[in-house]
Amino acid sequence: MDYQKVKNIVEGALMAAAKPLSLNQLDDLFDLADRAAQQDRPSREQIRQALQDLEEEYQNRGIELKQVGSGFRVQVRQDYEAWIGKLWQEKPPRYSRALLETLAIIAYRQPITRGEIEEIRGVAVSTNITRTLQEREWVKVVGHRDVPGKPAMFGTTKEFLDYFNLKSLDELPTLAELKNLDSFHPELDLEGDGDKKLSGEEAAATESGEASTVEAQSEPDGVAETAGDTNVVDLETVQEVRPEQLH
Amino acid sequence: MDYQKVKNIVEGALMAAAKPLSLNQLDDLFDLADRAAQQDRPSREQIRQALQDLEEEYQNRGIELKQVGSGFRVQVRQDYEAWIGKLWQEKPPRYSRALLETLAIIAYRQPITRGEIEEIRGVAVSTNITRTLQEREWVKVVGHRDVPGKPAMFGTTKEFLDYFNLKSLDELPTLAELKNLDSFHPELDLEGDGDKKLSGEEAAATESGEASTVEAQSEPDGVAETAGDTNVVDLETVQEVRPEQLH
Amino acid sequence: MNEIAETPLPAAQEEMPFALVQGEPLTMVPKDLYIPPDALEVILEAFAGPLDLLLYLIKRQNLDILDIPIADITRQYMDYINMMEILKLELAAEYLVMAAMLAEIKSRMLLPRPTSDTDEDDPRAELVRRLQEYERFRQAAEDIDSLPRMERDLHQASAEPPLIEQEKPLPDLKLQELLLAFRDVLRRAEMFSHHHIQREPLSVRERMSIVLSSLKPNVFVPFTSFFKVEEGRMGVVVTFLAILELIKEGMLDVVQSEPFAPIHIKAAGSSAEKGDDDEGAEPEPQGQD
Repeated sequence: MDYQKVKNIVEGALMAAAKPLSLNQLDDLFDLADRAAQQDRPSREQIRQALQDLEEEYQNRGIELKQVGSGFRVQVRQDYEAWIGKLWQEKPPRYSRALLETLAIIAYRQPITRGEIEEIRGVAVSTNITRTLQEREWVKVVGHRDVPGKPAMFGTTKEFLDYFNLKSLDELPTLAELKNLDSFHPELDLEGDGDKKLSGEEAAATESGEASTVEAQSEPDGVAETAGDTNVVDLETVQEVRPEQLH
Repeated sequence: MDYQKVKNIVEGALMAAAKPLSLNQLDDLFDLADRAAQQDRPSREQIRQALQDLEEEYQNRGIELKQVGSGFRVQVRQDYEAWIGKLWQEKPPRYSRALLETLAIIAYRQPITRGEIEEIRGVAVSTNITRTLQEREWVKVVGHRDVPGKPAMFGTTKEFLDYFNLKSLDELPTLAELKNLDSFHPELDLEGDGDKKLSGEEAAATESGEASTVEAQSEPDGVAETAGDTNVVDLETVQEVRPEQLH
Repeated sequence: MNEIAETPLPAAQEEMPFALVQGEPLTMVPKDLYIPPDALEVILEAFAGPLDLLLYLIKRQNLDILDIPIADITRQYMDYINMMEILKLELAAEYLVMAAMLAEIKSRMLLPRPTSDTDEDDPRAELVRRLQEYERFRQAAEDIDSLPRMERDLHQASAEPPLIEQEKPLPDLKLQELLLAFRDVLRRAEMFSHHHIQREPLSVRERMSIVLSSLKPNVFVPFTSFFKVEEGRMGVVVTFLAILELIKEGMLDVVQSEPFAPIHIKAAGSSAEKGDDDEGAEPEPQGQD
């Protein structure tokens, strides 16, 4: 058999198998029922040579041929992990309406206790929400109100300002400006309508757990555009994994 | 970014993903949070170029780069199937005529309801078939016909194209054109419009064409019947038609 | 004859159930209905419907689909149907509907027709149309079946991915989303009418949080330590207002041992040993909505 063909079959097999193949397994591929093909069978030496040549050919490529415990396999070079890894990157979840409202109330009315937040929102605030906000380091307990039960008072953090690219809370719109948010940021009109639909009972309905995703709100360019979105990464959740095959 | 690196990342991604990747998906790989990396980002043109170069590099190899419905895919060349197929014990699934006919009708006539498929096939389409087609993700409900009962309309998916190695529905084999009775009774046609003027020769051609088929058909029934199937009708008068519509 | 022998079968042929009977005695008996019963069963079950059976009968005799000898075909068709009934094969209702259609065409063919014959007048026209329409898709099915396909002819090439450092991404939040959420809260709570809220500078609120969080339980902090020269006059004013507001809300205790002595501040009620946790003493909110 033409050596180039042997090499191509070996290459094809390694790439089709999606697992390491031993020299024996590769050799077995050439056991064809057809007698003529059988006589034309490559030697083990040729197969070995093919593996060696492939390894060299892959030298400057995105892939490499590696011998591992159970045989030979083609793998993507580790150098490109940063890019390839994005294939497995999950889409970030979205925060619930309840969480957004809670965060906004804390920002504007801090220091404030949970009970006071609930009073403004008109519905209960789950501990999940405050915990998530604290884990995100946007909110912290700044003290305790001196009333029975000594409830914690929440305030926003430096990280909160950084995330939204604010020098101080003064840069947030005033309530008067908020009231006219539509005219203030005309490009927000559409969102405004969408949002209104969600207020009231529906906002309450999304209450349970901030992990649940809120309706996709694609924001147009605007104030928040400047926020350094993607940089915030919780280092503790980083783990090394061998990705499963994408479905 | 060094072009060689771009090419290696594209190659690595196609191989690591183990499924087709669209140009957008490939492009997204280079969206890194790192600002420096971001500035060094390759252009879409470079990515396209990398795909083209990879395709050429694979020219004499065991693999090939193919554009299918949902993007670009590296696949083992069909030439080596005799050997590569030995990697798997089980035989690839086969599909019944009823299923393939249903699939064909959906592919060429989409969007189409079950009732419309049944009208063409002259027999009921079992729910098994539509379920299998949907489970394989070759077919999906693309809408509902606005008639009483609001029957579901089926269409094919990108996965269908992927599976059958097609880039788009345009690449489907052409569908035979219908003949009408006029072409069989040319002498009865009194109105000589452009189309019909040819009918005399056409009929003659058909006759001679069929004469040769007749010979071939004098084989014992079974063989002749199946072998001749396509030839008898289509031999001379059939023109190629592109499948209508698509996407 | 050599050429005939070499006539290749369509590639998809072997996919078809018909292949099962090829080479069987059945194929040796041309144009005759003698077929071994078990082979017949295979054949009959292989028909994908009445149109398929009709096409089979037509092609078997190499007839032109456009000029079907209806009487013959109808007789043969009925023979098959009877056979299927004798063999107690499940007979789809469509086979019988077709039988009725054939009978009707046959009887209409016996009637004299006007000489200015057109398609529409030919009783077979509709049948021919349907047969052709079906046939082209039967062919298309074979064509699709013979396309190179994954698993059977082609295989996805893949390589082991590198070790991936997977980050669990955190949700993104745009400032607008936050502001819009707050606006809706305010609308709901009808807070826009409360002017005192509107006038309150946010920097004071922010400073209140900063002052509070810099206090430790039970530790008095000198009043002056909250004022930083580098913040300028505005900074001093903001801090002062923040502390006044905190005192007013009862969140700070202020102590001065004697007039003009240094003023000290501590968190109100912080004599209670209280962690930084908001859980515990606080009652869980009742009923989520």
